[in-house]
Amino acid sequence: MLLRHTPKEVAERSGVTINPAKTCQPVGAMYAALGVHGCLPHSHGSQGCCSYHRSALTRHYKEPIMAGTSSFTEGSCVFGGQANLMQAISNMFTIYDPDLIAVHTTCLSETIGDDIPQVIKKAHDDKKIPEGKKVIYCNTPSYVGSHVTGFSNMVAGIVKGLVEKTGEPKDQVNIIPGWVEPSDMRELKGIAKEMGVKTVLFPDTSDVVDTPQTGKFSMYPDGGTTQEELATAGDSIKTLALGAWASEDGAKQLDIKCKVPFETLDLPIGISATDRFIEALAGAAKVDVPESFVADRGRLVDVIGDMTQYLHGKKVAIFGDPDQLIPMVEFMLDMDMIPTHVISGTPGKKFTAKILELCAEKAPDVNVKNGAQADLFLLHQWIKNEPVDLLIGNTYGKYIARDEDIPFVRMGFPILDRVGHSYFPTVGYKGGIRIVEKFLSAIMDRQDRDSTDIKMELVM
Amino acid sequence: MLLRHTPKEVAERSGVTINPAKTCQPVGAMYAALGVHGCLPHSHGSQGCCSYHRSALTRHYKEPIMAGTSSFTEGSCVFGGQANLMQAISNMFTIYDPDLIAVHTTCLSETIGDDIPQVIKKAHDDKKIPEGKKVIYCNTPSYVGSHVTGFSNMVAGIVKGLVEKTGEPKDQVNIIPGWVEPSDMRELKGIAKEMGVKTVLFPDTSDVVDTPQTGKFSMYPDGGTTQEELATAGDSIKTLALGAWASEDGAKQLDIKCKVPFETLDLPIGISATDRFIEALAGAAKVDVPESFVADRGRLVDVIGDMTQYLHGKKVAIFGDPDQLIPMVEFMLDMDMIPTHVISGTPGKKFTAKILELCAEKAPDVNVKNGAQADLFLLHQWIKNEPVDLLIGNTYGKYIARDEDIPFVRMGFPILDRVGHSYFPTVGYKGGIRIVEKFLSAIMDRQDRDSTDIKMELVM
Amino acid sequence: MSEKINLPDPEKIKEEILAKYPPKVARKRAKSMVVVDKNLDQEVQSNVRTIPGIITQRGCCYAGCKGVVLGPTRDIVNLVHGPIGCSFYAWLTRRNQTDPDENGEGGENYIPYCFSTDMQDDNIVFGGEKKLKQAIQEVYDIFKPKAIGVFSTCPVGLIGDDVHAASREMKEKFGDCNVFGFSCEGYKGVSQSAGHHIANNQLFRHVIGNDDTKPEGEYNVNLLGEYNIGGDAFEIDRIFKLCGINIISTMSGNSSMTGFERAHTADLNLIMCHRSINYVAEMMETKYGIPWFKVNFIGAEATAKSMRKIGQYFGDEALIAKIEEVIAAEMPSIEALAAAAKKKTDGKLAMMFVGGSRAHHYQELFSELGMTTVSAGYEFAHRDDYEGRKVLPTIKVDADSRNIESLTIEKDAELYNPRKNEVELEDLEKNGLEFSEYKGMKSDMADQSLIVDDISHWEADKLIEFYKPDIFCAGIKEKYVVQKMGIPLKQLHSYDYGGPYAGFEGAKNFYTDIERMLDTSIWKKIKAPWLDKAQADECICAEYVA
Amino acid sequence: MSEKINLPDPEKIKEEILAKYPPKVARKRAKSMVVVDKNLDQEVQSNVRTIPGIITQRGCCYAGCKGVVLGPTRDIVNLVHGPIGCSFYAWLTRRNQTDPDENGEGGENYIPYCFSTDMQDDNIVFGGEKKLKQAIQEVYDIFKPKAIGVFSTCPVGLIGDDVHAASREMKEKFGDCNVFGFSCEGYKGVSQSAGHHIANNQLFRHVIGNDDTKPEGEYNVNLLGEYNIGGDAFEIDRIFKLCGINIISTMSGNSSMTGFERAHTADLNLIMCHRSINYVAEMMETKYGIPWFKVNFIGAEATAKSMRKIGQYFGDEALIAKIEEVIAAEMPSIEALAAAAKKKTDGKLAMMFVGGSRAHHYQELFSELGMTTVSAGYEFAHRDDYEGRKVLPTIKVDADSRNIESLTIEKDAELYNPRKNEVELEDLEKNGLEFSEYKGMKSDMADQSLIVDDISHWEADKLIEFYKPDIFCAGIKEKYVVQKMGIPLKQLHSYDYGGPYAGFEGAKNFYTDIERMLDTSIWKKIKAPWLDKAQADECICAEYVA
Repeated sequence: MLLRHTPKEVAERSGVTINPAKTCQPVGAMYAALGVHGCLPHSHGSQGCCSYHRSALTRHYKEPIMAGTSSFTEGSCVFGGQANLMQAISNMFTIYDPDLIAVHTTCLSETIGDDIPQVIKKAHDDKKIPEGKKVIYCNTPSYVGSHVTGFSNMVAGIVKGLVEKTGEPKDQVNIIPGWVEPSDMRELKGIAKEMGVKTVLFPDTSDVVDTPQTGKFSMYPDGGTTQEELATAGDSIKTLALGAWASEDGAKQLDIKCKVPFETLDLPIGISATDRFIEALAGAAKVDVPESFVADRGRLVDVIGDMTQYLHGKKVAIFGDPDQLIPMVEFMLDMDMIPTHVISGTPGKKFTAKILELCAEKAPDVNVKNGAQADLFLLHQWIKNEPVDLLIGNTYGKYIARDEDIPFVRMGFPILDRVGHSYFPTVGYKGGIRIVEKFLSAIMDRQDRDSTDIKMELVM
Repeated sequence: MLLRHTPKEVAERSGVTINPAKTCQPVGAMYAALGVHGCLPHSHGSQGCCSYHRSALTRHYKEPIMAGTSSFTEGSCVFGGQANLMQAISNMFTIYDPDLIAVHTTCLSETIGDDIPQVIKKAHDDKKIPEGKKVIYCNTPSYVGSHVTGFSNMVAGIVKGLVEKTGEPKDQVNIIPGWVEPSDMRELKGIAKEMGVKTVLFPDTSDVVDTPQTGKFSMYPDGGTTQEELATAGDSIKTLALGAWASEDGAKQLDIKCKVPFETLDLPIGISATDRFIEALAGAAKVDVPESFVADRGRLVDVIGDMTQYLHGKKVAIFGDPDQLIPMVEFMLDMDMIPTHVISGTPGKKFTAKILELCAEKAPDVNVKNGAQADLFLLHQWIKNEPVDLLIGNTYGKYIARDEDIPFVRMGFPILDRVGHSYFPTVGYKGGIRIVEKFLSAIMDRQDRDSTDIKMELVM
Repeated sequence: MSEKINLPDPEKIKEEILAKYPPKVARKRAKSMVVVDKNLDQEVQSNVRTIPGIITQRGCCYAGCKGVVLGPTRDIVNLVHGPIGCSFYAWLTRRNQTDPDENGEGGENYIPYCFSTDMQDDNIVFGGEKKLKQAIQEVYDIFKPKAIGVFSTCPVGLIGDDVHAASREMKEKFGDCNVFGFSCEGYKGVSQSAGHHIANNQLFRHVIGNDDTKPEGEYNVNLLGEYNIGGDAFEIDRIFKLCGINIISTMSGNSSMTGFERAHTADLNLIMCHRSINYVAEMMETKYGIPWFKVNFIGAEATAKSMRKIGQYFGDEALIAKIEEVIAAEMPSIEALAAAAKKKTDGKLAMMFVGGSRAHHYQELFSELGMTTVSAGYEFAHRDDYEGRKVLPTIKVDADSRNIESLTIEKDAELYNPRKNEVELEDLEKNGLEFSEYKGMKSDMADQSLIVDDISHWEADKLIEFYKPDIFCAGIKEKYVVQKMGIPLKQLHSYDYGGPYAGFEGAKNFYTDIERMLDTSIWKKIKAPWLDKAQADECICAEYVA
Repeated sequence: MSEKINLPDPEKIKEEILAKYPPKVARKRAKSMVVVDKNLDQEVQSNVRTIPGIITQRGCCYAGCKGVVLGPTRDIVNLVHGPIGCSFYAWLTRRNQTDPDENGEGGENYIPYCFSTDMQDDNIVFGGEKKLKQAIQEVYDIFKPKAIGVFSTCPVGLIGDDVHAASREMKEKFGDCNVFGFSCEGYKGVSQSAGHHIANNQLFRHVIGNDDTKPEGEYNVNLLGEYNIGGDAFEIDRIFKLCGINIISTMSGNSSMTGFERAHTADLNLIMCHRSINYVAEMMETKYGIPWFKVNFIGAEATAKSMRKIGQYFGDEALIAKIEEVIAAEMPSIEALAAAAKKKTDGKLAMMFVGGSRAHHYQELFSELGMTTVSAGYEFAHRDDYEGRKVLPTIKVDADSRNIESLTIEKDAELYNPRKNEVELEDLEKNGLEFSEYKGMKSDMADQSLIVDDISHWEADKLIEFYKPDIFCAGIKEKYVVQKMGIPLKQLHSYDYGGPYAGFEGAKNFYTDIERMLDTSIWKKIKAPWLDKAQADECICAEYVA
């Protein structure tokens, strides 16, 4: 057993978190910043934060993840981090020549109380920021929220720092995709294009963290939302914020700053959530939904209908981030699967209420918890008390899946031991087929494995 | 053990084929015919043939597969099948109103010696064929070649029956995709579109055997190459025949009939074969290859480079059809995998020579056989004598994989126990990433399974 | 139960359907579509040629012989003489489960294998007997099986290969291997049915009676026409064992040649699938004096009834008591499950078009779920399967049937031994045990329900649009056609890879599966929300416009 | 071996690199980039602050303390006091393998777990000690571990939580659980190195010496600075067992608190990673009289040499003979494999920038493959790791180092017992056994090779373009950057999830892996064939233009 000390009996905890289902803000801010073209993220704190975040993103994407750090020392703690940040900004522009730098803070600089805008202003006044270059920022105290909060804060930082309003309206829709894979962002752009809707999608990590092997390392890959695009986002018809946790705040800021109305939607994962996204996008842009969407949607419905017997009634434990879990739970219910245990380390009262509401009819006994002590240790204990047929989550779920011998499908962040997530989308109808294929192969591989010779099936 | 009577010792056989790696011609002709819009395939023989072929295609696609049969009786054998075919043609047009009927023969009608063109002519003269409707045909004696041959013959039948030359050249390229999945045909069209090349791709089963669930059954789905398109194929610049076995003959016929020059290429599976296809297509249409192809290609190279340690030196046994096996073997060699056993039931001298040529440098000890007695019984015996790390083939490979405990990746026809093949392409660079993902998850799942607790890896 | 719903009158839709056909076709098909009137003797035209081009469910003679009857037996190598396809398509596709180790580890099992002579053009031109004999020799050398069956495919008959001579020659050569052939060319007869008959004949000729070893059990029976799809025979076997009844052979499910060879030592033949196996039963009665009656293990009530009939036949109080005890133990959980399922299934409509007996048997299970079968039909039945054996004398043998050999059997000089004498039989008959009888499907169908034999694709589509059933039962070729209309289809050949559905456990599995199928959320998600109402209403329909 | 290749003069590229920097940065970095001249004493500036924004490989103090030194020990719960991230990122990411069942089933193993107080903003505002104590209590109640280590992260120091007081309080409360803290806030020092020192101090203060049980073996040693990544310690253990040498504790790989508590009973300390662990060795010598010398098990030759030194130290003929026997048994297969690999590797170039000793140790393995290390450097080393301990007296302690506590140790009244007396030590020294000595990386590097301490991303890219090495060794953050240039990168922290690379088996694994990496076909497929030559030549380069 890998997790040999996990007891079946659940004990109330208020002090210790064991095997977390979240990490801290800055990594989310770093990932979001990579979604702006020519941007070099910067971690204002100790070296370790930057090193850890770069490593985590690198292992998940198997791609270069570049970022700077203020390399705090004991001295910086005493005198504040201004000098370090000033020097870092100047060095990064001199040596690495980014279009812009996106600064996020850490628990250290937040505890010290460094005033980032003031430092940036000083850097500006001291000509540390070359002509036409920019420094944007957000506050990401690690002791608030989770990695998702950090992503959301940097999205807001992008809005505050880069979005403008000329007053001359543009026939385009802003899409904030939330913390999804580059493949998903690529797919969302494809959907909009197929619908004939011009969009500004940000942040956009496609062609940034899924770059080709060309024999050349590009510090600033082709992808990322350009500042030019972002500058026009203030003139858009509307903003679609995908995911209340990762995207809503950015959309709010855009509304406040540029009076662009916004609508918050679930991530378009599965049939129902994608339906709502397609209708909202078509509605916002006042276009008809092309026939091709009926076909793509119908293919997803078709494959579920064909294979429903393998999905129906299967009990599932899932952990991850709220914006993913909500549409995933809805999708599973649409497939007559039974969400049994749902865990997210990310806080937010709305979450459990939403899950319970979704499950009320078909899975009233669902266990759900998020925020403090909503961790994999608890999930594992729940599973020991109420076994499941399928476990869904990031790579850390592998240890539970192995100990309890449960089929396991990798979804979420981080995925450290497989590839594919950055190349094949899970959003949209086509993404739904990928999810169904993953579920089915996990479930059917298990049937093949556990079947006796006598009961072995050729046709399934 | 499922295959408990398979001995390790290989004995020469010339009489019996055991666990074939092929089936007979008509099913291929039926599949090819489905790739013409509004076409109703017809099996000229006993009822069983049609029933078996429809069942096999239905199980592979989990989709309606419609076709008629001449329902031979003992009487038909004595007096010939003309009356049955005449009646069938008349009934099908009356009841099912197809645009055209594609007749293929069987071992029975071939042995009897029915003269199909003569029957069709009579049907025409007797007004059994309504205005503007067509009947095309091909001969598919089950005792010659294999299912691939049948596909090839119907492609030639389509050319003979539907392709015309107006003499006024068209700036377009014909693509004969060979026996691939609808997802592949869709992808090939997408590639050409992205390259800005107008193509006539036939047959085209996309939107025919991967149709959406809309609450309505359409006997003639939206897909399939239209007769209008086919009529212009004689005016195209060139024909690219993908796969010498399934596509070359059709291309030859097109050259003979309309003087459209052709080039035979491997199926664009993997890096090298796709490179050749991309260059050939761009060359034929005299266009430059867009940047996006460099990116797609680079992503495939990138993921292989990132994960090479899990692929390098892995011994593989693969069975299937020549047109797939040749580029698959080349692709595996590009990934430093070791093709160890290669089997195809489809005859054709060129095959073994080609495989040996490809493997000469990196896998000189490869076992390869095709044609008579090149069956799964032999493959299984080879594996018992020289074990492998991975088995690739259709669903029947599952029995060997289970008995020998080998990771198994499903490719080829038929796949009766999983879904996905009809939705996700394996051709082109993106298709290559899917193949790599499938290989890696099979290999890495096995590592996770077989690893001790001590050696269990979080990051891979 | 099925009475409680008033069925719509199908006469109009029948006319509509026929109207589309050319006159001659319409006239012929009309005779195969019968609106049930229980008060009338109605002829259901069946076992006649399928009209070319009509799109039928039917398969061929070979499929019935090799695929259905011989396929499920594990200790015989079934070698198909012909081009590769015929053998390939019959390879593991029928889900006949078998337990080769039931009598100890390491038993023979050739079911996962596919054997073919893979005829090539030169074999067609110059004859294939040489290759056939070579193949038989190789099979013998590699596997040393106790038996090899050789199956003729279409071209074999035409080119004049003599599979029987070849088999005889090799059998003599080997001495320890029973090699015999089947002239089951695909074009024989009008459906799989011809193949069943041919298979019955050869089993009787070459296998049954080869081993006179006395049976060990007290109540010894053969179970005929049970193919152990999804493990049905395992479940029936379980029940028999509980009751202390000994099955000598099952034809053919989880079956072995050893069992067949001793089949004639049983004291009773139980017939499940009347269509495919009644010939053997008839011949065994004539030759050995073993009575047979029809049983049905599809449905909990039917299973109980069938068990009671067996008890009645043997007339042993202990046995009868044991049977009642077993039934009493099984029923409560079944009734509980049925009651639960009914919440979803009661009053729902079913249609079924399949096989030669399943379309009848499964009406039992549906009625246990409170569901009504509004229309049903067989794929390869004869009139007696619809109308009952009483019509046998009146069935005229047409050209297609005439060509199917019918063996003439006589009492066996030594082994003939009537298990019951005239008086006993009469008594039993008086007490309701009907020997050598099958009443047919129609007897169990509601008035105004529609029987359609050898239904065509066109007919099925129109009837679905008419009845809008809640579930449709057929085979793999129909499955996705029907489901595209948003109606779940239950495969009754393969059980959709579920089962068993026979016996008591089987009934429970079926209840659960049907409840699930009628309660599948995805069917409610078919319509894209942005589509207007009009389009939505088109649902449940088939479209033929190219 | 590395002599056989004439290295290009790196002075020009060094200038180029520095030219890009602002003057002050350039001046500072220049001191950390040294072109090796074996005839000179050259100072390699190291263990100094990383320049903000330069993009460094370095991590923090916490990473060195919790991640490196304490992480690999299985029977202690490592509780991180801080926001969630610090604990999350150190969760199973270092591949320290452990065998909890080596002394029987069911041993303790908390390594797969991640423990954190997950500090929230109110803990920052009002202090986190209360939550910390609650967490310790919960850990104790659920797991009953024999020890709990508490690790301070950045904010803890600033808000003034006293982890030591809290630990002391809980330790006293429990009685049977050794709770102790680490002030290893991330900002301490200039790299992981500070954390190593802090970890050494606390192990020495709270653990080592807690259990005086006499060792069972004849030749008892501690292995210091070996972390069992990829199973290295398992392999070393295998070799020691073969020779009959008993390892009391390994700090820290496949390690247990039980071992640490008895470490002071060993007669010799063997140092693998000089940087991370020399403090403990020094302190143990002073307090207990246990001598230490440097060993290296990376490389077959190095392994043999290190084993011989141990033999020499104990001076027992039987032991020495046994060691020679083991070496003799292992070498042939290794040499065969090396010879085979060399076909692909001989004369190839390597660069390595990693750790505090690996960048030195692995030069051994590469030279066994006939490869030359053209440039190397450490991530968190001190000058002595480059120049040798002889420079220790001359290293001036700067502000950052001054803040890292340095324990003053005295002879232990009872337990001090010099394992060798002055004379013995001198004899051994005369015979080439160098105690308390490490010569540093430079001593093993070729003239004109380039040493770079704390290399920046910019420097690495330019040096790759300059040297076009065949393989580059570093960590995960560099891996895909370098591979994008078409150059394989070998991770020397995680071994790319391979290994072991230590000892004899490890050498073989390394040969095979490097041979594979230098013979990977995909690198030859990088260029799309339709791209013109010009574009192709751009390969192996980095681009900064956004």
